[in-house]
Amino acid sequence: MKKIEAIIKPFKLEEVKEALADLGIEGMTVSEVKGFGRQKGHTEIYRGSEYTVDFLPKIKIEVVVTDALVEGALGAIVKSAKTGKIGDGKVFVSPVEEAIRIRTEESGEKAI
Amino acid sequence: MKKIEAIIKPFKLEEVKEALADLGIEGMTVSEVKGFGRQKGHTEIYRGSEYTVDFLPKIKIEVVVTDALVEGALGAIVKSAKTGKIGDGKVFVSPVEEAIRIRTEESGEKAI
Amino acid sequence: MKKIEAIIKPFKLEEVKEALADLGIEGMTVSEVKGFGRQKGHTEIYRGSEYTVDFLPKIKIEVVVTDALVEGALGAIVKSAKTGKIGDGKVFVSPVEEAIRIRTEESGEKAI
Amino acid sequence: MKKYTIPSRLAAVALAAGCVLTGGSAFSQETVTTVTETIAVVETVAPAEPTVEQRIADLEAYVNNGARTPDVASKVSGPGPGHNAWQMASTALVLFMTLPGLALFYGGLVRSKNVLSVLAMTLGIAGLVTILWFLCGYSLTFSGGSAFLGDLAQACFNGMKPGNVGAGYHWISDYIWAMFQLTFAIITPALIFGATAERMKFSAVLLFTAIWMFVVYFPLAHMVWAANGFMCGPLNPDAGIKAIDFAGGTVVHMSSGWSALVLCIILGPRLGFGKQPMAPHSMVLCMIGTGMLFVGWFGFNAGSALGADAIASNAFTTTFLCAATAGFVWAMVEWITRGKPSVLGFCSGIVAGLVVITPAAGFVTPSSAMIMAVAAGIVPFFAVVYLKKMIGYDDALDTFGVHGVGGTMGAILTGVFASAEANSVVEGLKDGLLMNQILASVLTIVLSVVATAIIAYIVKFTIGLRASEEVESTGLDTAEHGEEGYLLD
Amino acid sequence: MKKYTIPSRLAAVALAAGCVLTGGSAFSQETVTTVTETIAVVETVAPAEPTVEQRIADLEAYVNNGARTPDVASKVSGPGPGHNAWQMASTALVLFMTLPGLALFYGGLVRSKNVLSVLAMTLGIAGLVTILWFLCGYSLTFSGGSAFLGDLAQACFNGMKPGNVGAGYHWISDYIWAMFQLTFAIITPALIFGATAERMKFSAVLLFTAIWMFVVYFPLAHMVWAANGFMCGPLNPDAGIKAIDFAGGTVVHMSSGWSALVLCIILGPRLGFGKQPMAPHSMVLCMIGTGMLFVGWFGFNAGSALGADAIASNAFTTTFLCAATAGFVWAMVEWITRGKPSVLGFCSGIVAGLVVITPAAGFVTPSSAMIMAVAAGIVPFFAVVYLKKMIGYDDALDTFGVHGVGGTMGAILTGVFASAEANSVVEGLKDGLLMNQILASVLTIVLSVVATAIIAYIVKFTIGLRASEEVESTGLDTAEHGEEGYLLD
Amino acid sequence: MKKYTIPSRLAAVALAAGCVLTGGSAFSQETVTTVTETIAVVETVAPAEPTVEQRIADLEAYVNNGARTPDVASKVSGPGPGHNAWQMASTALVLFMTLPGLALFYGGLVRSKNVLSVLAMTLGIAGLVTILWFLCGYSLTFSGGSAFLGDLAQACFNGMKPGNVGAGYHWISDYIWAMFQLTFAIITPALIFGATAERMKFSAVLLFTAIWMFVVYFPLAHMVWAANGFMCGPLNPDAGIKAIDFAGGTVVHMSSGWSALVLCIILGPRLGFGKQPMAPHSMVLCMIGTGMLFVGWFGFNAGSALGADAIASNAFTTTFLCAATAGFVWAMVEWITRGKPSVLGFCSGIVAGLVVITPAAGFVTPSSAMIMAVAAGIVPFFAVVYLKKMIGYDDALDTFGVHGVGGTMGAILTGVFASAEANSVVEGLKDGLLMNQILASVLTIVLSVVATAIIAYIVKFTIGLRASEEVESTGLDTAEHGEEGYLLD
Ligand SMILES: Nc1ncnc2c1ncn2[C@@H]1O[C@H](COP(=O)(O)OP(=O)(O)O)[C@@H](O)[C@H]1O
Ligand SMILES: Nc1ncnc2c1ncn2[C@@H]1O[C@H](COP(=O)(O)OP(=O)(O)O)[C@@H](O)[C@H]1O
Ligand SMILES: Nc1ncnc2c1ncn2[C@@H]1O[C@H](COP(=O)(O)OP(=O)(O)O)[C@@H](O)[C@H]1O
Repeated sequence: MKKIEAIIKPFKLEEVKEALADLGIEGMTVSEVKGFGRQKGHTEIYRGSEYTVDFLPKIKIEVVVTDALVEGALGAIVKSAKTGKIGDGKVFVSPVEEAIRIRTEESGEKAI
Repeated sequence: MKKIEAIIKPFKLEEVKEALADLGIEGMTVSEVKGFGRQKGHTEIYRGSEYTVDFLPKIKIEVVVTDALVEGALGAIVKSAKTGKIGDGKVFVSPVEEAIRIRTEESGEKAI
Repeated sequence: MKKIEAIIKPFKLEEVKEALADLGIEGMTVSEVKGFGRQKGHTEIYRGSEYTVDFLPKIKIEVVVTDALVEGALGAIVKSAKTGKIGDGKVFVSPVEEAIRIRTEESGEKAI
Repeated sequence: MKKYTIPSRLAAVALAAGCVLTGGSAFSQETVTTVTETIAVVETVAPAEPTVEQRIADLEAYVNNGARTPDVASKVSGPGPGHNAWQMASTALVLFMTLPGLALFYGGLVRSKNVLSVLAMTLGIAGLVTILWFLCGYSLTFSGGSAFLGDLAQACFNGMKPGNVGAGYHWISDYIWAMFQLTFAIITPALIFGATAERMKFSAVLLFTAIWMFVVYFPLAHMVWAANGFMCGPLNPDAGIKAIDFAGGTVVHMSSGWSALVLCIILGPRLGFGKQPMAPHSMVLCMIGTGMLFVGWFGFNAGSALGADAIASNAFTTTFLCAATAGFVWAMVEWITRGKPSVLGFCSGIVAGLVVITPAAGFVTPSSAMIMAVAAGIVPFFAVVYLKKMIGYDDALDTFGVHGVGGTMGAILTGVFASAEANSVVEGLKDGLLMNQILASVLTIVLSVVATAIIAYIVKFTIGLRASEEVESTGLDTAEHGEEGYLLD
Repeated sequence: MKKYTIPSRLAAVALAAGCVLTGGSAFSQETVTTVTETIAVVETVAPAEPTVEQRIADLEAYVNNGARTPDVASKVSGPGPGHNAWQMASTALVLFMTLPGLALFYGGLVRSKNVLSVLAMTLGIAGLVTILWFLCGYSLTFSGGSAFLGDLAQACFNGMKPGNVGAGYHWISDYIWAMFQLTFAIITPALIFGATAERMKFSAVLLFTAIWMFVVYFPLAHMVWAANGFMCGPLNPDAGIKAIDFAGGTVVHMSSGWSALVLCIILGPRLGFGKQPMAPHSMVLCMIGTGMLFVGWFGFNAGSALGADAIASNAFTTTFLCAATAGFVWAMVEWITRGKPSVLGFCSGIVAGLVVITPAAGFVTPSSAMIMAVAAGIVPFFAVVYLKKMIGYDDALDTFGVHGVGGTMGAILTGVFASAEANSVVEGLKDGLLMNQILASVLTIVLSVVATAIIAYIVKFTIGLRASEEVESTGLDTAEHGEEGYLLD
Repeated sequence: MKKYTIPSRLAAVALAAGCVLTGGSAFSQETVTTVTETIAVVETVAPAEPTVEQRIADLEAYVNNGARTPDVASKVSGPGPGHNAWQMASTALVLFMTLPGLALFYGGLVRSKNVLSVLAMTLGIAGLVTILWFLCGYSLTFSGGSAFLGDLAQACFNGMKPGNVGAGYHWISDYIWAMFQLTFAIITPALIFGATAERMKFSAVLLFTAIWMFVVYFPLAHMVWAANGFMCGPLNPDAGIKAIDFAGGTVVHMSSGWSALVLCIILGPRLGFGKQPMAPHSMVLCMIGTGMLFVGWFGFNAGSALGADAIASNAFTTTFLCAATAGFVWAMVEWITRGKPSVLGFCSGIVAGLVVITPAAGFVTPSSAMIMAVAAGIVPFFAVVYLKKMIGYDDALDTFGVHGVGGTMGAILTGVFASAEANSVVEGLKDGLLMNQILASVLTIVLSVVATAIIAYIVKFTIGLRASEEVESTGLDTAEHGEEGYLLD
């Protein structure tokens, strides 16, 4: 099993979710994060004070999949999240050794 | 060392925290996430517009433990987080290669 | 490639960010988390009811780096995040098997 | 004319004369005149043209908020602009106390998953009570009837006209009097559901309110403020209990506070009460609501003088002093006993001060108001912080601790501090007043407690009182209203 | 004096007499007297000292909100305190409806990334319209001119003085009349931009508003409320259409509602409309705004009586009953048809009730107001929930559904329910009133629709209407105003 | 009677006559009459019955907000309803400016971890100042004494009665006068702590305020508004500086603004100032607060006329025009110089406009108000955006930039624009007025700066001014008040 973490632009969430669902991936966990990267933030001015907002809102999708599905999932994410503009984000893959479904206590690939 | 990531129902947080504390686990990191899975969301209607809220509020607990503690921790989490109803969540285990306590610069198992 | 996850005190974010940037690390992802550890929370009283707030606000920085950079990054983080007081936080290192830049579809070390 | 055939001539006169009043001004003026004046109308004898002297007297009566010259056709028979302007402003202010004042004060104190259920409660009650009030509530409260309840003669505002005055007081429009009183009828039940927050079904809130208005509110308001009411000391020479209540210590705060206690006990505590954290989700909202309650309460209390006169000025002043001071006292007591003065402490003290001064506002001097403020900052504090824990009921937002305890204390202290120096009506009633205030409080408590228990069980065994466990734990907002309070992503 | 040379003597008299009025009171009193009174001033014949009898009559006129004795130098020639106090309070209340009332009502309904753009819109319009109003807007609306537009005689408040009365009505300061009307001129265009929320450029909002005021608002307000206006039934015996509009059904709600429809169609739907979720980011803000609109609307409607008199009391009462009831009805209809009564349902119904009663407030009885409330809770509901989906335009915050549909319905129902029982001015106009109301509605719709289309295209082809796609998708707040609504870390 | 034995007969007369006034109306009427009238009471000669003619004159005096017939027992000796109604409404409006207006305006501008500390500050000051005002503040400000400070004759509202009038002005209740002035005494110190936000201890805020009221506020308000005050041009023929200040340019805005500058310098900048981001956590709250300040300010300025008369109408109008226009100008200047018009820009401009017009509201024409608006939108903008950066002090929420700079400019421009056309009282004072305004400003600045420096060091070396570094970095809310502003999970 692998964990795929994708950092994407917020408004792409629906598309990515659907692309993954099309592959039969039924579960994922999403969180709001702030990204720092090449894409530059905007400047906010409050009366005299200027603040450069370096950290831009991004969405992090975490999805654990069986080894067999990794390739497909990566492709689906990249395709659906891409705008071609700077700041589109990254995808990282890392190993997962065990998974458990709390409700049923099933473990391993059955659990995801 | 392993990292245990548990996605649970929000109102179970206290119980899980206590179950882990009972095992002597003194540290953990928690975040608010949105989960997409078999559990179905509700529908919100604003005047004419309907929105299906697929993403349900969940809590993610991240806790890094020594290899010796993994088993016990998993058992404790599953037991305390379980309601038996759909949407109870998942637990994932993945390898951690190094840990450092910033305050003391201790590293390895001493750090967690 | 490795993923470095650092849990730090919120007001240290700017310093850590700059320390990493000085090493040439151009990207990172940040999220707001709540930490439970040795540092004790405060008590809130609302009329008769007391609540102990165990979970303290922390910042989690996630940064994926090439193996060559791990050492330097760890040092930079620990140095810039340290106050010497309890609650300074932890740093964890874990393996990353693949990385993709969505915009260009580059993968591996070029992607980060 | 229908309304005068039901009950007896005497009741008719009383009704015509008045349903007079709420406030203290009424109490300081000759009611007799009003009666005569109105009888004249009833008998439809064509009244004489006024003399120059009488015309001047009528204009002076306007300035003084007094009665017009009897038996002549006044040239200024409609609402008097200054008084009517203040009454309209007061009515708007009291509505502001509920929408959005109370909604925010209460809404900020619940968890974010239930904030909309609190707002929906205030909105639903505002609508429901308005409809009941128009259909029959106003009439049952202020039109004739017995010492315990009015009749239906003015159902659907039957017979009321834009230019009429006298139902409330000499110079304010009868329509505005009805609207002013409507704002009281709205906020009273809304207060109750602070105690039951975060677990009671919306349908149960509406059904409970609908019955409670008929069984508790309309009768109580009639007994205390109608000219033939059982506890209306100032206007009813035959009153069973000659009590005084300037702006609603018994009618509004005791009735809601004691009902809240009973209802929250029957309802049971929130899931996880005492175990899970249930801290207020937004002290900022709570404080905004408090500010609105404070400002709106000037309409509540100074508006209850029914004219922009000296009594109104007195009520305004005692209200201001008591609320601001009680807020400070509460926070200082907190600072001493708990180590920190909290925003919720200031807010609770302000509301407690407002509650305590309400029955007394137009009857006591500023100095007495300051003494009452100290009591208001201390007694409800201990009720809320220690008594509740001791007994163990789940009064979620402390309706009983603040309104029940504060209202009862206010009603009784009114008996102690009411003074002819502030309001001449007190003169004739001061003897035995304290005992009468206690009797009125007992009657109010008995009525509220017994009626609420019965209604609560009726609702429980018909449509049910509580939301299901699942709804309660995911929050009432999405489950009952299909909406979320905040979407900040 | 410049202002009397332009157009004809007759217009001058009408102007002097009045620009009289908005409200119903005006309509129930002898306008003739006012005219005479003012002519006296115009001709600068030194007027006689009043007799004792005349002095008393003037004081009675004050209480009754009537005209002073003609041809004598009144000893009470300035503003009358009670009426003027209510007019000032009303003006403050109507401003409160926009800042922050409408800003919150609308602001809560957008996504959080656009909340500040809504606030900036209301603030920008308040400033811009104030400047235009002072420079020439007030004059173009209420000073002389033709049946279709005023003139520039009172540009920059030329010739106005603090102690003057009569421009609005007998006892309110001309200055306050100008300020009261300014609050209407501010809120009207602000309503429009609910429909265009989340995508229109701030510069386009300002430019559109600036032109629209001259082409739609000033002419329409003049036609309906100026004494020589084309649709001013009560004051203008030569009116082309003898319609009535108590507080702005046509001028405010229809004009903004229909303009909103056209503008949002020309603008096009939001990116992702119908596909992405666009739920309100804060129903709490929306509800706070609704409470403020409700309370402020008492100034809007009861203030339109131009005095704290019986007509004001009537308008206050019908407003209260209609709004609270319509809110309840809307939520009940929702409960039945969609399964849940929502906070947005209550809020929408309250606003719809307020819109519908606006043209009728001082002309109908409370019973009629209750019937109108039921219509207000049902018809706009269906417009917003079903009609919009059927047709498919993106009226983001339902300005058309609530103000356009509700306003039109209100204008027509005013023709049905207006009654001399509520306001004597109706007597002379009741014949054919329904047809006149329909004609006035048609004229208002045609003017609003055609003018808006033209202005929208002008703005589109000069500075452009819409924000770029990137700005729209990241949110207008940071892009256009360099700020974020919330920073809760 | 105690209060007349202290100091001299002359002072007693002055006191009795007046403590008269704040506003311009007072200034436009014969003070002499009031004096006589009150002396009559003092000497307890039974006054004659009024004639019919005198009774009519008294009623006319009511309408005109003038003095009653001297030496006779007026039949209308109490508060006049229209004026008193407006004064009560104004008092409620000014309290609304602080609770919750200013609390939100300031609260939105801090970081979320400190929002409750701002709310607690306003609540604490409201309570503390109310207590001081009742105990002796009112008396020290408005009862007799010297040209520099009153005496203690009216401590604890000694000798005041609900039906009394004349302390403020002819037709408003003395009680309401005391409450109206209390709202000013509350908001003034609260303004200061915008500059010191996010780092000053709550206990230090209270202690500083308690001392500052005695050393700066009570003396200054006495000098400017008491009939025997050193700078009270309109009422005191022996005034050292014959200045005018309609509603508190010197007393409220300059005193708080300059004190804020000194205090924030002594306090030192926030940790991380200039390095860490310190953006406002909620521009939405800030804008809600601005709306409330705008609406409430009508009470502040038009209420300072002390009657619903022509002067009040003038003040209302100049306030509206100046605020809305200044908001627009500020945002346009921002648009030009910084590229974007911000919500904070609009809000800052509105507040600056309100500050600048405050001393002038009842003394200048609408046209002058528009000119002052342009200055108000530009000068404080540059003070806040450039001057502060240049000098480098940390005035967290720009109290000095807006209130100090704006208030000083307003006081001086009042000298330039005050005109008899707007208010007849200006006539006798116009000569040398500009110089007198400058002198009054200098005296106010010197008093505020010196006193604040001394008090600040006293507090610093006793209980300490600043929260500890740890408290400051985790936020004042949890550390000092044990609560969090928001819990949105
Ligand atoms: N090395 C990294 N580790 C973790 N997150 C990263 C890293 N580099 C980039 N990111 C995340 O990816 C987002 C997009 O990166 P950015 O450099 O702005 O654009 P692009 O992906 O188009 O090159 C960042 O905002 C950040 O959240
Ligand atoms: N493959 C997955 N990867 C990451 N998170 C998952 C995955 N599957 C489920 N989850 C998380 O677990 C939660 C519960 O899953 P769900 O399918 O609703 O119920 P259950 O765990 O009872 O089968 C989801 O809301 C989601 O947050
Ligand atoms: N075993 C762990 N797994 C995950 N996070 C941890 C663990 N232990 C500590 N943390 C995180 O590190 C933070 C700091 O830990 P704490 O024990 O309070 O202080 P210190 O790091 O100084 O010993 C905690 O708030 C928590 O977020």
